[in-house]
Amino acid sequence: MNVNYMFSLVAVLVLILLAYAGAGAAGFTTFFGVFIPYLALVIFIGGFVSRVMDWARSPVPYRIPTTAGQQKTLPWISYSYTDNPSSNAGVVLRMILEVLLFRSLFRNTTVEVKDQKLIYRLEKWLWLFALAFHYSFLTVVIRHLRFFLEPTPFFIVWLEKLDGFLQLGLPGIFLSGFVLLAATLLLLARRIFSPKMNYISLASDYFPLILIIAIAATGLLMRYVAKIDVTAAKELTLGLATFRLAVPEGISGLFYIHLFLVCVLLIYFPFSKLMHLGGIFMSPTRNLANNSRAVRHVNPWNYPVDVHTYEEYEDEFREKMVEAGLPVEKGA
Amino acid sequence: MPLEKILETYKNAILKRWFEAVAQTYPAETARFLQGQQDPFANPVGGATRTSLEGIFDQLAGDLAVDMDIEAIAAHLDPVIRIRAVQSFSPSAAVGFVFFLKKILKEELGQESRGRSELLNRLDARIDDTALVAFNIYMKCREKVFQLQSNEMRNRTFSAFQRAGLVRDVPEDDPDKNNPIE
Amino acid sequence: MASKILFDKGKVIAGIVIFLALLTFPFIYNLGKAAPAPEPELTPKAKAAKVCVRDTEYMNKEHMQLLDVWRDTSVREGKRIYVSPNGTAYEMSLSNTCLDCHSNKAEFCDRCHNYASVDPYCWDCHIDNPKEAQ
Amino acid sequence: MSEMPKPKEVLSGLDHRPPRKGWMDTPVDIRKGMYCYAANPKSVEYLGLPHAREWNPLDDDWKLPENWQEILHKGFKERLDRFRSIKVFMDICVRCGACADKCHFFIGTGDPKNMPVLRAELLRSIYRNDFTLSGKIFGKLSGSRKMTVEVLKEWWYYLFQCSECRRCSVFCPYGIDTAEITIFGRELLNLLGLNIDWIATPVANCYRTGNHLGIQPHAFKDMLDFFVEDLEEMVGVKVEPSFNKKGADILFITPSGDVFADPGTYTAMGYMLLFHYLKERYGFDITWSTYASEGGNFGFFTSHETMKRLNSKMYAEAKRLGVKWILGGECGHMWRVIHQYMETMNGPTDFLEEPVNPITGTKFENARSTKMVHIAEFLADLIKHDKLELDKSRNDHLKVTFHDSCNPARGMGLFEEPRYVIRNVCNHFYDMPANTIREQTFCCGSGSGLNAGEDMELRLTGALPRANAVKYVHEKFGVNMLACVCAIDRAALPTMTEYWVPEVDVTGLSELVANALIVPGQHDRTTDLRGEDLPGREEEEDGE
Amino acid sequence: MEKSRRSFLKIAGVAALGLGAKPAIDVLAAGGGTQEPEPALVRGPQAMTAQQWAMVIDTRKLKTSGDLEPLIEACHKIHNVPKMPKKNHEIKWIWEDEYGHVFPNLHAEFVDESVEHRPFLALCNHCENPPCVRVCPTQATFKNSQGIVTMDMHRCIGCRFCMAACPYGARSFNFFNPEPYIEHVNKEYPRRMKGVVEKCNFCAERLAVGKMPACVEASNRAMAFGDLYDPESEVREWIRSNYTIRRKQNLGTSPSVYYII
Repeated sequence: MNVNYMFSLVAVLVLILLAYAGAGAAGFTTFFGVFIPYLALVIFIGGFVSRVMDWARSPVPYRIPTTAGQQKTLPWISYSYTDNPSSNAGVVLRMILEVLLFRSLFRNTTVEVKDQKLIYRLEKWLWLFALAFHYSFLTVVIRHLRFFLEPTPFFIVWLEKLDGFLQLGLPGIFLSGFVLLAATLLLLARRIFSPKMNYISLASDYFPLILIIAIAATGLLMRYVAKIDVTAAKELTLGLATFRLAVPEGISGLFYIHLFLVCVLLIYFPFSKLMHLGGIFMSPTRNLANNSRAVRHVNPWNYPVDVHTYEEYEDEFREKMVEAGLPVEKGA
Repeated sequence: MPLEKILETYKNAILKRWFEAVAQTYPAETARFLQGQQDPFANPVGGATRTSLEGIFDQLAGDLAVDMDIEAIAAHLDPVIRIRAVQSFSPSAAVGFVFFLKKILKEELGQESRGRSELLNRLDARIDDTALVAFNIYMKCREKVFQLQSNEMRNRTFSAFQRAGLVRDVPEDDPDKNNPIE
Repeated sequence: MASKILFDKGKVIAGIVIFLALLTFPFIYNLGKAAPAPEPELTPKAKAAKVCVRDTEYMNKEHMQLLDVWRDTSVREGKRIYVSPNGTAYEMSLSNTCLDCHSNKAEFCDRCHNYASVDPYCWDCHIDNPKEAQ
Repeated sequence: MSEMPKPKEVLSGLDHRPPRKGWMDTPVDIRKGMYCYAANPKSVEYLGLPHAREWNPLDDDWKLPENWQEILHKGFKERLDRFRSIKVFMDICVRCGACADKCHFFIGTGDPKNMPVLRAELLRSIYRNDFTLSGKIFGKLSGSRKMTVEVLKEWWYYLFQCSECRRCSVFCPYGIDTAEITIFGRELLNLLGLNIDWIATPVANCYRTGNHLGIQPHAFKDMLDFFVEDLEEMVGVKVEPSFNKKGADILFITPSGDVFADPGTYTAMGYMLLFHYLKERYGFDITWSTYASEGGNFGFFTSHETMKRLNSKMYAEAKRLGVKWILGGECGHMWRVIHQYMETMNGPTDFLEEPVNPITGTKFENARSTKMVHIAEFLADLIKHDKLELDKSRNDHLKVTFHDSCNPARGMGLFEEPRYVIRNVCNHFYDMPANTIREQTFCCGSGSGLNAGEDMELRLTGALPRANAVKYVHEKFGVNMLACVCAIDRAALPTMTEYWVPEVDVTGLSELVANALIVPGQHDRTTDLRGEDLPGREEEEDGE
Repeated sequence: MEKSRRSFLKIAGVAALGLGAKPAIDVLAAGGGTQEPEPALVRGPQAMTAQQWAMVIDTRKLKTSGDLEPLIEACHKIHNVPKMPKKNHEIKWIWEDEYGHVFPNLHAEFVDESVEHRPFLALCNHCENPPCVRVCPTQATFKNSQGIVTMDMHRCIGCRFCMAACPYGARSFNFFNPEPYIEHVNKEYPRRMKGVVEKCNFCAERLAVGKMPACVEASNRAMAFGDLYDPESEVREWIRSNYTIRRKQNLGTSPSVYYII
């Protein structure tokens, strides 16, 4: 039993009960359907922007990229354009690989010695789970735009077609939702059951995971099991996006739980490790070109320091230097 | 069936438990890493320990009628003791893992060991011998560490002093050879 | 030296603008549009029938499930009659039963489907309006 | 180790399992062999750094200044405002665990607090408590804790068990660099006078005399003269190194380790022979400096400010002597400082010329602003243009592998140049397994000022992953020489190999080059620079 | 309000219990009206049933292409089978073929001229042991309880394994959207979409309402249709009193279409 994940689990359950009691039993549907979402959005945007600005208020005094490939030196040595970029274009590519494909996590390799031979294997579980989680989450988020846009734009329709290509079940299964749930569950299991991960994990690692699991689970329930009135739900959400507020009757309580948890996630976001979404773009070991010797990097707070000058040095050792035949500035 | 044959059949199970027990002498997080990571370059401690234990076991479980090959045992013990000698183990913990084997053997062999007490005793004695050899190696490694320390100290300062002309060559017949620094 | 200035201002501001643009996209996209929830329109025939094969609340949420059951049982089990809980029997046929009453696909089906961005392929094979030519 | 273990703990290892506790609840246990001695107060004082005093890490009382918590908090805040890296790295770690098993100290010691993520969490826990809202509201649940003497001791113990090698940073999806965190943490510790002596004293020496050992100018010259004699005996030519020479073409700076400690001395002799060759053949004039006689910069392991103070000598001396550009010898963190910090700190460098190799005409484009070229780049250029006469067979008795030193690897990207040089001066070259070289190279275990005698166990366990890979190529290909381009490697790896793979020796790149170099006027060389007979060439000499 | 409150409680209960709560979900899945009786799914009153529907074609009564034409037309018209302009895109449920193709293993160099030049009707044989069913990965092709090998178009993924498996070439693939090629759409029967396989279904939709298959009805008693396992049925009667053959009988698929030569 670990207090960190028990706490997170209980916290999420309390949030669920809160939404259930508030929007369902007490009937504060406007509060949970309108006020909280706007509040969450404002906090999310405000918090996110202010966090990024806060980071930006600290300068990057030194150019310290982690170089993970051959540097650009002599023209006949081929260099690693993305792993050790020497230009901004290379940096952009490196960041794209990092942000879209999780390049660094993809470096995990493992070796086995078999019959005196080295066999390299990719050790990619973390990479795979992480990629599956992020991409399915992104797909789910973009798909949800259909609730906020009228008419639904073509790219969402395309994405839905792609996501539902299996044409299984009814309503047609969107893979992303299930992948999201599976990936988060696996990431959670990894934290709980791997002693190494368990040791380094904090409540603030479990909470967002469990929250996202709850969001995915309520979403799946609404779509496949305890169906809600989608038209009414869209009326509410589209109302939020057009500022024509409407809280239609008869939207299931499950919807309010789902919406509330999403709002909690948005509110929690700027104050947590989830800010890695913004932070990855600000990481000086990744977003700088390795051209420190070719282009001078300026440190805005570079202040003068005490140095031991040559004059002081010569003054101390002049006699010995002259004796040893070393040239000196001032005649001894 | 001769005991050696029985040991052969139980070898994998015994080795697995033995390795687990040795891994458990590390913190839990590390133990899982040592057991899980198969890459010998990413996990040299686990890799060397695994290989060593198997080598030791093969020697221990060899022909019980003849004397055990101490040289071979020492060769197999060396890599694992060499590692444990510089990790934060007490001397007893560094070599004590050899004795884990006694308990594991008893539990794993169970029924099979009935009526073979003589041979089992001999096996026990071999384990005791192995532990003693392990202790020797441990001490050798510790001595090596101290020797490396003093060597480094000497290399760093002595050559510098020597080249700076601060060292006077010691005459061949000078009895005080150990103190070359003025 | 808690600074008030932003370093790498251009890049940071550009990044924030992109972030805000993405987030506020729904607000901008819908700007000035009133998009009330659609009301499916009933044909005179449907109005006259008063009830569908099940009650409206059920049909609203579960019509796709019902159709799924219909197509499965009629195609695979050969059972083609649906006796609704109130005792009325219907032929389990999208073309001949559902679309007979709801012959106004654009006003009845499409409105909600478009609104909820659902694009079922029923009409690829099942005729839009069986009676329209007659 | 000093405590007597209870019998139960010794033999019943099968049942015994320490109770599971969170890392915050496990107090630090400062173990012999794993830490370095406290800084000598005289050294701290000489540099004008605060709170110089006698203290002992094993004592309960570290004689901290009364307001030490305030000092730390203020120092922390100041640095958050100065370094975006620290701020971002404090905030965005998701504890994914990718770095956990990448650290050579974790792999070797098995101490879970050596997982890079936890090393950083030691600082993050305080950051959350002092600077974040969630830390203040949720306390321990958010992973925050109050600064106490216990925490401080933990910081000190583990921040001096990190060699700033950046291996973990390569695998981190956000590029969180533990080296950066260690540098920052050590800077904070230095505000309280909590340095180790193996860093503080070399820094003081370097500040005063120009090099770590405190070798005075005349002694420095004496030592190189000593090499001149050796070279004359072994090669048959008299090299004439120049010192502090105004108007020389270029200034050469290398770590002083090459001048005073084996096997670095052979690398130094290699440089001297090479410079002699260039002078004889091409009239290329290279000078040494006694003032800037240290390439290495232990200030880097103390604080950014101290690093800058020591580093300033390089440009000051280049300016004073009026050279065209600077050539840098083989050193690890020296190159991290030169490559990523020097010109930012002590530039701009308008008094030097954009470096051009006058012999080949090659412009070193990548060094056009900092104006300092790595000797491996320089050598590779010379060899590529066929400007060195080489007899590879003189290195035939060696089977060489190459250890990528951490800083040139992950702070610069110097991989191909040294390999190109080795392949051109040796006939037998074998790389170690791919996940132990290049950007994934394992540290020697003694970097960032940890190369002391008293922490021998730490260094040996930290070197185990590297040694293990060396052992593999030794057993598979018969490798007997480990080449490297770092003075700390040359100081630390021989000890490491002696313990783990005694059959393998350590060399610098330039030593291999000098062994193969055909110097005008040389006699038949029967020995290498170490004075050891070259197999197959000694017979003729035997007659004498 | 009362009702929605109740359903709300249930839904919240499910949410709290998580996905494992199968019984609770089942209750919910039944929708709002748990008091209502369950709907019944039944066969129609006129539906005809059989253990194995079978067909006998009296080829003696169908001598010319002109005799076959109306039968084929009747089938293709009610089933919205398109007329594709290119031969290799052809869609066919029932078609005319020559003796040598229909009965390749009975073919000899010299045979009865009347047989050799007679056109034969070919269609799906609704085998008792159908290879096409075995290979279908989605069970889109299946054998129903009446012995008809039929297709669930909703499930067909267009893999065409069934076409490879059928020894009689009874299946066609829609390379294009067939809609433009259907002359008169029968709105009571669905069309197909691009990318699915189709074939004769023994007019299962007609049997369900007590009608004989379209071709049989149009054949003017040149074809008989009935339950193969009912000794009193017309097909058995015809088989008893005539010499009949089946197509490629040696393959062991056991066709349900018999030919009187």
